[in-house]
Amino acid sequence: MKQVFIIASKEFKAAFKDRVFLVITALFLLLSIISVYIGSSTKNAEIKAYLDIVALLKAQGATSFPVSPQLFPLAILQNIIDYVSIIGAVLAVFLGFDAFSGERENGTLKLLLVRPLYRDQLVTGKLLGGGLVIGVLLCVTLVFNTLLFSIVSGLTPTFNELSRLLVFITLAFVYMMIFYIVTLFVSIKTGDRTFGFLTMMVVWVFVSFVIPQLADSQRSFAYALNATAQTVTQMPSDTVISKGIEMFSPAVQFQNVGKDLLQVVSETAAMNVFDILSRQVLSLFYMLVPGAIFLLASYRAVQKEDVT
Amino acid sequence: MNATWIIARKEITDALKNKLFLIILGMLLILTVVSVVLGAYQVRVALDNYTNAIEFLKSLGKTELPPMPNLNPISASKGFVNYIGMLGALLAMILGNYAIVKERRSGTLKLILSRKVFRDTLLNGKLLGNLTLFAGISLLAAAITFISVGAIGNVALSAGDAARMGLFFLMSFLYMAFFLVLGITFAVMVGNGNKALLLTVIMWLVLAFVFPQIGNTMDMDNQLPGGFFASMGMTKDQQTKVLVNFKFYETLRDSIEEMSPTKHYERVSFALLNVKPGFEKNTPMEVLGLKWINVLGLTAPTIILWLIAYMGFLRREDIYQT
Amino acid sequence: MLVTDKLTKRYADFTAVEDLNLTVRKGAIFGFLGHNGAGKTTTLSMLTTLLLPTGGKASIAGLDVVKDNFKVRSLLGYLPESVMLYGDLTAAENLSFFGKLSGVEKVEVRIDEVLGLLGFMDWKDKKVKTFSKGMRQRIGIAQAILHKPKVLFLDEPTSGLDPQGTKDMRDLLLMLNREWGTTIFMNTHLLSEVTKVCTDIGIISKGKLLLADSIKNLEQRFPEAKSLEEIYFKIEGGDRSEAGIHHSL
Amino acid sequence: MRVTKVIGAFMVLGLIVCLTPFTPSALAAGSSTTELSANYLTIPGGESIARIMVENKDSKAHHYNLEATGLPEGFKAYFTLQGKGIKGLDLSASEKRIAELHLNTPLKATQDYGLIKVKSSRDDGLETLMSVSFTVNHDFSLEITNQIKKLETLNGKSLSFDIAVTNTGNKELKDLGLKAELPYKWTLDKLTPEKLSLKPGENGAFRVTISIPPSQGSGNSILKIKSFNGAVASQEISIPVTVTATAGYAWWVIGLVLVVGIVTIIYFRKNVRR
Repeated sequence: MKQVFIIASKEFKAAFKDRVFLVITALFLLLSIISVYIGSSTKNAEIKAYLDIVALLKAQGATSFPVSPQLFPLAILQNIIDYVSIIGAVLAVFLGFDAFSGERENGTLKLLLVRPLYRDQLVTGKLLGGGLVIGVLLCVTLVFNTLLFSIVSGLTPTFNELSRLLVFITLAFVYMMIFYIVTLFVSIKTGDRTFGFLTMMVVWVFVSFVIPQLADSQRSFAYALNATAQTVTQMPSDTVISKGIEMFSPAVQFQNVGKDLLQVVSETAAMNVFDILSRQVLSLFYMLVPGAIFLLASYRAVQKEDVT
Repeated sequence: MNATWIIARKEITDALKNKLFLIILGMLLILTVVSVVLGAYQVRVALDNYTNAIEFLKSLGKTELPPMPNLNPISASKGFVNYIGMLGALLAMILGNYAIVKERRSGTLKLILSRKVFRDTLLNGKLLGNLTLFAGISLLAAAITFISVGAIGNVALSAGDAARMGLFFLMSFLYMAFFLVLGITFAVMVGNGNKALLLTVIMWLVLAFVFPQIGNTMDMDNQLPGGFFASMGMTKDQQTKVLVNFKFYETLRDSIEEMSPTKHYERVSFALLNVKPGFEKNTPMEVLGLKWINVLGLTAPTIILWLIAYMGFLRREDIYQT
Repeated sequence: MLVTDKLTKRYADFTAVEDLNLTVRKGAIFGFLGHNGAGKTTTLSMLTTLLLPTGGKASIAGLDVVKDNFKVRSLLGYLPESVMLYGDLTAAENLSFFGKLSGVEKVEVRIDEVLGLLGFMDWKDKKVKTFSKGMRQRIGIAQAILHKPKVLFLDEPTSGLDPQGTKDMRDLLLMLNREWGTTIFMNTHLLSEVTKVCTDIGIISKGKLLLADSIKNLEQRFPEAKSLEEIYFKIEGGDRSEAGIHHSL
Repeated sequence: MRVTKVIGAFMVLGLIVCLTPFTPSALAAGSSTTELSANYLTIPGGESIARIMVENKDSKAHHYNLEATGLPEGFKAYFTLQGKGIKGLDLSASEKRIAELHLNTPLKATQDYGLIKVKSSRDDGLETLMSVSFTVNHDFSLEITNQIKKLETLNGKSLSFDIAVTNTGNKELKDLGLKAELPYKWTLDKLTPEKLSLKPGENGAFRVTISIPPSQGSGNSILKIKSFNGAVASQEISIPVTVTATAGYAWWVIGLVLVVGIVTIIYFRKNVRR
């Protein structure tokens, strides 16, 4: 176990020494902060505008008022779902793409493997190190944004909201780790780190954009004819094919669950965390499966590796 | 034979031997076929649906029929905007990076530059070769689209539609050219080839995702939709009051979006393909005339980057390092 | 100390090492000779547990390199042919990382000891990516001997070093062998080096061991030979001399 | 000059539905005797909705075709069920559902009163008739006129135009306002006058000033405008607006390209080695 920690701590330190990684981390933080700040202040403006109108109507002697706009505080953080699923995934790729191929090109892989260290410990160490980096990053994001949100909006999160946030961060962690694991696998399998990196970029484009897009094109559009309003509206609805295509994209699954957790979907905004998780158990399953497969594959591939 | 052309031809043959390039190109073409086929099919279904609805309304004695929903045949390649936006850009960045880095890694850059070749000629040759390649890709994709829409969608393309489609592929070509030049410029300016590639990809993320995302986040459409004012029955005074608060955001948001060639590409393409409503009645050239700023926003950064690459390459002394 | 028995490594289309029988006694400095592609590195990789043999056996200090690979690894030190290390870390950070992985107690003290031994203290806190080839080779040796290994494996230790560097490396190896009693197994294609350092040699060609003996015995077996070079070409097949192997002498 | 002649409604659609007796007229198919009748208000050019209950009193499921007969000339009628147009409906045993009869009154309707019959025919031949009577109210009617075919402007600018309204009814219309449905982020800056009162036959005009946000890209948009007060609403008129983006940004970009270009040329001149 000691060996694992030695490797993990080296990975952790190395990540924060890497300027490219730091740039993209900064980008990630900056985005989430901007989005929370703007989200909070527009919500404030919205509430204020509503109160103004009510006051005005009262002054005019009106008795019925427009319904208060539905405000779910966590929805302010909703852009973070996109950032994690897009930038977060790239971050994991940047973190892991040379984890093995880099060691191999450097010749340090040989130096590692002639030491009293099991090969699976090496993989575990790398995973732990990457996990630590991702974990720290997400925690910083969470704490920072929760604080910012409280300061700007003047709201304190309730227990339900806090638990949702925690579960969301855990989920984001798992999602990013899945990308890290797949990247690690590619890194073990490919000799050339540039090739590995680009392969992962292609995977990323597919998971985050192409598959959702394809699924979207397979939604059936019910044409609702409204004779009274004389309109024909398109109503997208999931079909078996669109669902089936989406199964292959952890990004879509992550977004599904994330939206529920961060109160983006009004139907589930009031539920408690466990109800949401049990509602989305299938999405969670689809998300975890590729991670598990590649995790096992990584351990196997390292055992088989011939170092020359 | 001219030195530029010799280098250009070498670029083309090199790319056609590059495994990753071929894989991505294959994916791009397959996706083009899939998206166009699905799009064409959807157009057909939508058309049938609409015709049925109209028939029904007519039979009910309605005289004011709903307008034709947005199901123009050329929007069949709507998905293609996204695929080119993603995979095409990735492909262009890889080729741009490889164009310089491969010569440096194999040490052949020294061999070329110690010959009777100007440094800018070398860059020109690289650019020419790769542009030819991307022009070929665009043409291929265009051909696939034209054939599929005709064969599956069962709709004949009018001359105007065909012209719009052609212009759209021209825009796609320009978009890929931008990322090609971005890849070359970074490879020239940054000594380490790997780092240059990473930086190119980060730049791509910033231009294609982060800027539009910030634009979206800051867009009041999302936060204070028009529906909000309406549902509140706000007076115009109140409206302007609220809006003034956002004037700064609005300017900032706008400038951020203007910096992203992706946004410009999207705007022109969506207008050309009638994905965005409001351009149906314009001729293709009118659309370009209305959107000329976006065409400029798409090409100007390419030219600027290219000039920077020129200047950078001329001055580089550590070009001999690996 | 090191025994191989019909050690074989076969790939799909060729055999890199075939039926290698080799014994290296404790305290020896063994020079493994052969031209490029003869199978030296493959043998070394199998002995250092990096590659799995496809046939035969090998053991170090009585421990099987396949079955007891983990224990074997705590006995050996290894210097690959061109060692890069982590460029963004300093010399000390690199050593500390590898030392800890080898289970060295009080690693900082050991690093100072070893760097002192190598006369490398001045560069302790410099990033490795700024090092020249010779400096990298020294820091490579440092990581290999940090944990006082019983057997030290070296792959072409002097390739790319200037004359002074080559001499320093030679002196260091002799010192390690003398003071610490380290058994040394080195791959090389430089005959001059073998003559100056080794007590025993083995010659491999096209994956097959042609000869393995102590230098003393060889001198008795080939009394007419004036130099090791002559013996080498005699055994390896003299035709190679025209192909230019002597250029590396 | 394009005149969109639209007549306002005394009771807007939703209002009619609300005022309609909550017990809908029953078309109790299966029992042929019942014949209820209700009176509905309508206005020239307007639409009124009658709620009609169809009940299946049989113990078997049936399909019912619905048909409106006896329509005066120019009048049109159709049925909907939950907002969707229908020609008939299926009912299981003892089920009852409420369909809506939409009656469109022509603009030039002169009569004050009318009667139509709604016939339901069951798939086994059973037919039921129900009378629906209506009164045409000629008191309130508002016409909105637009002299503008098309507007053109630059982004970031404001735009003014006139909208004329005419009271074509028999009674005075007070406190008429104007509602403009604008594209996102466009704002209505000024409306003069805010309110307008018109005697029967009188004309009035609103001057509308709207501003287009700087972020609006080039393209065509549509403004939808209607006039209304508590009692009447005119129909909507659409005005297409073509916005051209101001070239400010473009000049900056072109300028930048030129600057970099000149720098490059100087650079090349100054460097001996190419």
